[in-house]
Amino acid sequence: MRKTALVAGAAVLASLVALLIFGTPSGAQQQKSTAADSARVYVLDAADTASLRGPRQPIFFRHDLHAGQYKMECQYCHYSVAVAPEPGIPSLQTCMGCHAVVGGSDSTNRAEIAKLRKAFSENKPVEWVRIHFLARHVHFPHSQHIKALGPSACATCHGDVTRMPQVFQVNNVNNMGFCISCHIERKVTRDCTTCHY
Amino acid sequence: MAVIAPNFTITQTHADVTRDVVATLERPSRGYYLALFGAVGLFLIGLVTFAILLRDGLGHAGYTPPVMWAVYITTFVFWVGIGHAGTLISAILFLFRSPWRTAVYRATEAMTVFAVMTAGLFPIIHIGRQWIFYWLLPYPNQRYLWPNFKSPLMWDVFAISTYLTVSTTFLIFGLIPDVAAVRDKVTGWRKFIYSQLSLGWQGTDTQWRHYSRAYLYLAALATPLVLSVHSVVSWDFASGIVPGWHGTIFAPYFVAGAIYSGIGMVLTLLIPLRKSLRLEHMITEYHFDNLAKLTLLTGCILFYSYGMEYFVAWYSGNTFEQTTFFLRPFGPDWWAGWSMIICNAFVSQLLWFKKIRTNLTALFVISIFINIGMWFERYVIISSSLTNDYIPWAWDHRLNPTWADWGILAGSFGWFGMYFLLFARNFPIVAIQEIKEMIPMPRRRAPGGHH
Amino acid sequence: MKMPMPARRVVPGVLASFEHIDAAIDAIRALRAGGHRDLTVYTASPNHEVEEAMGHTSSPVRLFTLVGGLTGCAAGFAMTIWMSRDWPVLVGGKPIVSIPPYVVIAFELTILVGALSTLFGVAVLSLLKAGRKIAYDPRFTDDRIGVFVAAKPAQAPALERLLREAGAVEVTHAAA
Amino acid sequence: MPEDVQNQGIDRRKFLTVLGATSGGAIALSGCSTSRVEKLIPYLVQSEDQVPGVPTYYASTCTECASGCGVHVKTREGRAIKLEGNPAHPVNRGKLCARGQASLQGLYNPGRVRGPMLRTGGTLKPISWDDAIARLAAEVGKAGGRVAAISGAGRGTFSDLLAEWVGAIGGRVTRYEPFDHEPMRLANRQVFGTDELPAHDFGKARFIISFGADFLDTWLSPMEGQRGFSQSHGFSERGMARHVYIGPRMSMTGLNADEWVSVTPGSEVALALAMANVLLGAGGAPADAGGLRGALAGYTPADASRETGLPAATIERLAREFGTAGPGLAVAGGIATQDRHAVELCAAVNILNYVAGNIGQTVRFGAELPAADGYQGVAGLMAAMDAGQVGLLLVHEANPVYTLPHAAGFEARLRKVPFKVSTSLYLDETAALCDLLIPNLHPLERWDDTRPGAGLYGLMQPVMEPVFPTMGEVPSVTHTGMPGTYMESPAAVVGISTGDVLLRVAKKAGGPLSRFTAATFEAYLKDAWRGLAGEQGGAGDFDTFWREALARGGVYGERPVTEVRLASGLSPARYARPAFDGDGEFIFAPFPHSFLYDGRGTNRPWLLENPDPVTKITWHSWVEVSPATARRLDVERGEMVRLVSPHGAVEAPIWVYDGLRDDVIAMPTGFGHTEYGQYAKGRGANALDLLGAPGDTPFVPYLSTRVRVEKLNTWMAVATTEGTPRQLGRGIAEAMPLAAAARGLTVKQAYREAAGVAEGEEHPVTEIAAIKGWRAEQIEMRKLGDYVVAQPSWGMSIDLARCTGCSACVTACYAENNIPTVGYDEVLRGREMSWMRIERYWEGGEQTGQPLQARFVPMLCQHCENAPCEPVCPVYAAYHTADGLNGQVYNRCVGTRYCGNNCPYKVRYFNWYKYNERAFPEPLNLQLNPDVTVRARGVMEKCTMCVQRIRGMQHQARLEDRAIKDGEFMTACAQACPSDAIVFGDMRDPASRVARIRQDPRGYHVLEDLNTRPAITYLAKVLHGAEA
Repeated sequence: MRKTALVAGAAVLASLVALLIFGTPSGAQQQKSTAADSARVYVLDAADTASLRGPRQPIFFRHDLHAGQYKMECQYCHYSVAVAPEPGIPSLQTCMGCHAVVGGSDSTNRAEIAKLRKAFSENKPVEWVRIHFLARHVHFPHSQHIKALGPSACATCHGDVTRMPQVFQVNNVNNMGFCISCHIERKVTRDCTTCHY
Repeated sequence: MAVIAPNFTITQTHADVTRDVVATLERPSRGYYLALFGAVGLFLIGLVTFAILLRDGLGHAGYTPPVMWAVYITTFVFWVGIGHAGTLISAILFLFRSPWRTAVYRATEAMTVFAVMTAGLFPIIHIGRQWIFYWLLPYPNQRYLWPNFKSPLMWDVFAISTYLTVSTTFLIFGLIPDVAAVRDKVTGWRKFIYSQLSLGWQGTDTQWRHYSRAYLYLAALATPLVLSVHSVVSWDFASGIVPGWHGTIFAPYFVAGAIYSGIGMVLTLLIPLRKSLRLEHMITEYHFDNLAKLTLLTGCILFYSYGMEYFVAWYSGNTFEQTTFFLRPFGPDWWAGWSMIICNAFVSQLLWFKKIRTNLTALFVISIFINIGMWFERYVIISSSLTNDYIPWAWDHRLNPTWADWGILAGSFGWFGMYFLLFARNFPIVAIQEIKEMIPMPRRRAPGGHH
Repeated sequence: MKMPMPARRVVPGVLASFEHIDAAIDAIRALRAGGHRDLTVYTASPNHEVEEAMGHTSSPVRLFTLVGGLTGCAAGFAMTIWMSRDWPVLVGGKPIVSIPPYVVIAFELTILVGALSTLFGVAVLSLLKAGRKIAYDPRFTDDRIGVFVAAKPAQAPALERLLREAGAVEVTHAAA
Repeated sequence: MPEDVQNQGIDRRKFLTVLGATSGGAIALSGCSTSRVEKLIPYLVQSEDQVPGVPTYYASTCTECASGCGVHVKTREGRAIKLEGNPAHPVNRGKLCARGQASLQGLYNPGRVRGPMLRTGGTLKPISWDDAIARLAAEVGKAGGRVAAISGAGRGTFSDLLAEWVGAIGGRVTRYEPFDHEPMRLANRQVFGTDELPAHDFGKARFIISFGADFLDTWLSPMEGQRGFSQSHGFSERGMARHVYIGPRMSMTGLNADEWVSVTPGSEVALALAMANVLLGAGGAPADAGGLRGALAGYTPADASRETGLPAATIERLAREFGTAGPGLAVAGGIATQDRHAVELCAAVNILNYVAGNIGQTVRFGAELPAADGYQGVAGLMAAMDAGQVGLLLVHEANPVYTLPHAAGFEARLRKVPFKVSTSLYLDETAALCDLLIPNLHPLERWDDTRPGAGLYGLMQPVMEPVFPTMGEVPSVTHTGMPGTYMESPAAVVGISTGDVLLRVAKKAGGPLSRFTAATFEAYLKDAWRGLAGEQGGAGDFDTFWREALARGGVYGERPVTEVRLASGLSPARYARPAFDGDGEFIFAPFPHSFLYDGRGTNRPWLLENPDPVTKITWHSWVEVSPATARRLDVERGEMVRLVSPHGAVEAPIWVYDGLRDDVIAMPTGFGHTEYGQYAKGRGANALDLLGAPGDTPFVPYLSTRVRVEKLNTWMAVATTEGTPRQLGRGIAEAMPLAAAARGLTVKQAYREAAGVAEGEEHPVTEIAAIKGWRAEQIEMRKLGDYVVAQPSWGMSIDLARCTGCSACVTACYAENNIPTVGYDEVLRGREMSWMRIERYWEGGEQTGQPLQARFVPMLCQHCENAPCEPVCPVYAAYHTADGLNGQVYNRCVGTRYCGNNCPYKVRYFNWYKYNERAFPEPLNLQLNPDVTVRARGVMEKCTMCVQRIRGMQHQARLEDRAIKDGEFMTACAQACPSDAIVFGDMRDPASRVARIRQDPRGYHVLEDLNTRPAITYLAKVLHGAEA
């Protein structure tokens, strides 16, 4: 209990300092994607893929190619993001829509696309490693945010994937401050039951 | 030979005082070790119980909704209450310059600190998700969230932590000169330890000058604090709408009760302590007589409060209040209701007789009754009020405590006893410098003579 | 409050220890009359005659208490009010900012900060002279009364005589 | 958890594990750990009706009882998560009872048989589907013609197939249903020359008299009963129908009656006939009823009074009221009155209805409600078994070993049958004795249909893949989902239903069976429906017909009404007192448990924890005795007793009940399973063990034994949720006389009038003004942040004049909000989590000498404007939303529980243990609603007014740039309520239904004087005046 008392004292003073000096409390810093990631050339060889940030996916799918170079709409694959709480992960059928024909430009691409075709023919789903995993007591309706911020708002939370050969977490979406700061900025509701129920 | 009060004189010299008190720090008896091990054992029981609660949830305890608070909060209030006597004696009586406090105040103040340390654990033990208790503190966090200062429980957080901090510093502050005195008597590694703890005290005129001032102000600050703390605790209940809680007299009623229970505990601790530490000539009948009188006074206030509660319930014409207060003595938990009334209101009335006030055995027995009675007071206030409130359909789920409740209760006594025993053996349990202050310094010629 | 103090300067002077308070007082008076201002008196418990003889005024520590208390009170209100406005949450149909409950917080902080700053005050004030090492005798915390007068070795014999006359039972010389 | 959507449709194991994490809300709550690696598994082929995070609804039909309600199955990411009523369905009109909703726990029941099993060396061992089918074919061959089948009352294409199939190989199917309406059919044949079951229009009746028929909870078609009853008996400007209940025990239906008339058990016949007689005398009876005069002459009220122990005056009064109140309706045949003369009783009631001219009015023949063969069928089957004519018995949707009285000796005979096959989904008592288990699919997993009545054809479609991958595979097919668009099946894999099994066996066995050529049962079903399409004129384009049928959940035509006349020369048999077995001093009245019914519900925690509407007992069986009896026997609540009849003995704890005759002892059915899964096995005692074998009667006479009571001097804690069942004048469930309500008085005014107190202001004007000013000021000071803009204010009204206490809302709440069931021990400590509870307060009764009456009041979070629970929370976990909800933020809650103490309504529930882990053993966790956080231990929870539905609707509206329409969505409880007592909406919108209802003078708030200003308004119950 002595501990509590000390913590209490400290916290009180800390918050006082916080409010007297800054006016708003600190916290909720978000890591920004580094310049290194953003400036990447589209041609990669196996060597430098190892150095990329983010988890390695079963198939080396490159957002920077699809969304960046070929300028494909996010919603082409994440089909339900504008109409449903969930963005939707493209079915392999969607991939095959192109890759039944498109076989890949260089050897690395061809290898990856081969994996895809194999999975499809064998009815084996691809187990993508999840990057953004929102805690289960938070409800984040994607459709509402797309509606409010426009179809290209994805980057607000997910970072600029058009420059990511391999997707990584730019913002800690489980950091409540990350959501709140935005809600404060845009003067939208901060009611708890907007997200928690 | 100093006459402090008509029936109290001190025969020792300064040197005797130092000697006797330092003597209490010498190699302890077997009884002491038994007591200490007992305390540690109880504490371990509590620890294990808590571990189980952490693993499975609070379900093991005897909560029977709608009784959402039970033995843990009862014990919390009990220990907070205990604390109050200490501060009363050390601070309030200091301001009143009451001569008899000096011999006992160190012990009671130590009791205060450890009682509050114990009490402070309970809010944490009793909440559903103990590991995030710190969410009750207003610290800047990434969620941008602040606690709700309108909640009585937040007042509690502040009251209890303030009380703990202030009474702790008050105790340590008072100890400094005595630790120095001990330092100058002992040798070897103990000398080293004590000289570290004495913070370089030498008793120079400058030190005394600031020290005695500061002590006065600390006492002056502690006085309103002690009154406020239990008022705040009482508002934990009084600001709820539960019939039996929602009373305006709660604050004074609780403060009186707190001091009452505190003195009870002081008696329970001092009577054996004085014997085992051979301090009979320092803590005398005179002191116990005064303590007993204080008990009697607060006991009478309690008596009045009890009566008032029932009267108001009847007079209000409020059916909810009336039901609750009818069921206290005549409901299914009548035994708790009566043990509260008898132990507190009636037993204390025995202290009208000087024979009993000065008979230590009697006092000791009475003090035990007081402890039990005051625990039950909180038990009754909490459980009986919650068992039968507004919606009859939710009634008849009576609180029936389980091993988990008793385990934690025992643990709290162990935790408290452990600290108190350790303190009693390693620090002057009687305030050396204040006793000396009462004994006039030796003079060459009769006082007043000048040349 | 214990501060590490490297290289404390030993103050040269004479240390006398008394068994009787009036003797000590006489000595103090005599010394002060003799123009010796740099005295240190050791007693086991606070003593008014000594204070008086030394001509002490009441300690400035109370200022710390006052300022601390006021700060605490202000902080209490500032914190509660600002925090409830920072993220307004409606509970029980009460006003978002409702002062009465906040009084409790403010009060507790008044006491807390007041008490802590008092201690701080004592620490600061009693450290003013901590830079110097003055001769000391363990018995001073028991029953002896000590009077130390800072003086050059040359004056020592005269002072010793003076002190013994006043009734010192023991006189030692402290050299730098 | 919605993140797991993509797990659908492919990797079943993954599916289970990840969804298993659903109930791991614990992890989620105790901190947002993102450390664990989550996999995203996409659909291989995207099915267009599955939008992740958006529910898809499929129409289907409920098969929990024979009345065949239409349901909408709410599916998310391809798994059913809730059953709701189908508004288009004429039987239930969008409502659904507790039992129907709990069908979901039948689907996800841990006790399900996960694949075919064969008895080898005494124990059942799993085998492959092919082996199972091969074995069955072989056995069919071996048995030659000596094949028989026993099935439930369900009537549809499958039962036709089964009948044909068994018939083809020379056997016959016995359709047996416990608590069947055999006496009614026999009586109808006797009186009207038809043995069908008519439909009853309770909505039209102005005077309902029920001879032990529990039409609100278990009898015939409860949902129709509920709806009709609330129409006629719910208070409206048309006044209020009267309801008289006659029977030895006040069931839930009885508690909703205005008057309980208890007559000597078995003498109801005399009463009915005497009433008919009086009516005849009064005239106005149909002409051809005259023939009855002679027959009825012997039944004067005086005679009847002798038999029934009722004053003759009462009998005449009842008769007169029944005749004059407008269209009346008399019903009979609940099992509590099913004595050896049940047929005579039903006949007498038929006559009564006929004489009163109700036939064709409130009693409509031609509806052809489904009925089974009655006990004769079983008797025949058992005879065949004895004669060794049964070499192979196929048991389908029947559990005769449990549901027949033991004395009937079915079990012994079954053991003698060489080869026994069960298609039961669960290992019930009968299945446990079978040699081969070929579990059927759950109705939500399979193709099927049902014919709940003339003109009604309900369809069932696989709304999801089989819960257990072991359920085999047949080629996927196309069908339509609720939105009405043509699309891929949500079930990429459809399991093997019993229909498929029969067809496959037919192929293997050949011979007479070779005529069944359909490849799958779905094909067979479609063929059958082609025929129907022809009748319905949809033959032209069958696909469209089929698609629409699937979208609507079936084809619902008008119910035909056929004219019936009295059978010529009808003369009711001479009334004689029915005989009772044994010489015990009490008549034993078993009654069907409102939720467990004949015991088929006992493996579903929702139904076990939903308190019985009358006694509020959960999780175990009990024995009801009247207070007088209790005194005489010197027994008390919870004391264990043994009931002994000539045929057996059972032990159960005592429950003292005012609504029971002194000479009767009652006990619920449905307990005492010896198999049937972890929840049912060994729970309580089976009341049917006390019954004898039906000898002379063609039906099971449930009220036919006398019992003796033996004290055991042991006690058992009774897990009832009832605290103190009296209101102590606290005005929680208010009521007012019909007269006062009709004059539009408020509850207070009605009280004052009754007490003769003059109308007067309770507070001085100045005070009121002061309070008003102060309040306005307070409200001003609230306007900060989110609270500046005016928003809707969600509210609810509950009409106690309509609420029957059926507890459908409770189960709906459990289903919608992932409420854990806590079990017997925790209920004992008052820790049940039901966010919504039905409090049942007694008025009058034994103690007071007044007739016993019940007041049901659904108690849930009142969402107070001045909520006492909110300010005491130190962390704002309980707070008030800008749209008037009392929000509870689980993940912010630290569990100080002060809110629970400070809630005057006691509607906050705390997670004392990790209920979220205990309550949903796999695969029950698949039923969890992904839109609602699963609460971890240590947090407080309570009714949120289905905030997830509110937010969902708001999102939808925002996407479509429109405002929310009133009634467009509602809370789960309001949606389920069969009597439409609960109305939800925006109080701030003056046009909304709830806003209007809140203006009703009958409206009041519970504990109004606390000034909590609840968002829930109750409308006082309305009582028939002194004439009752």
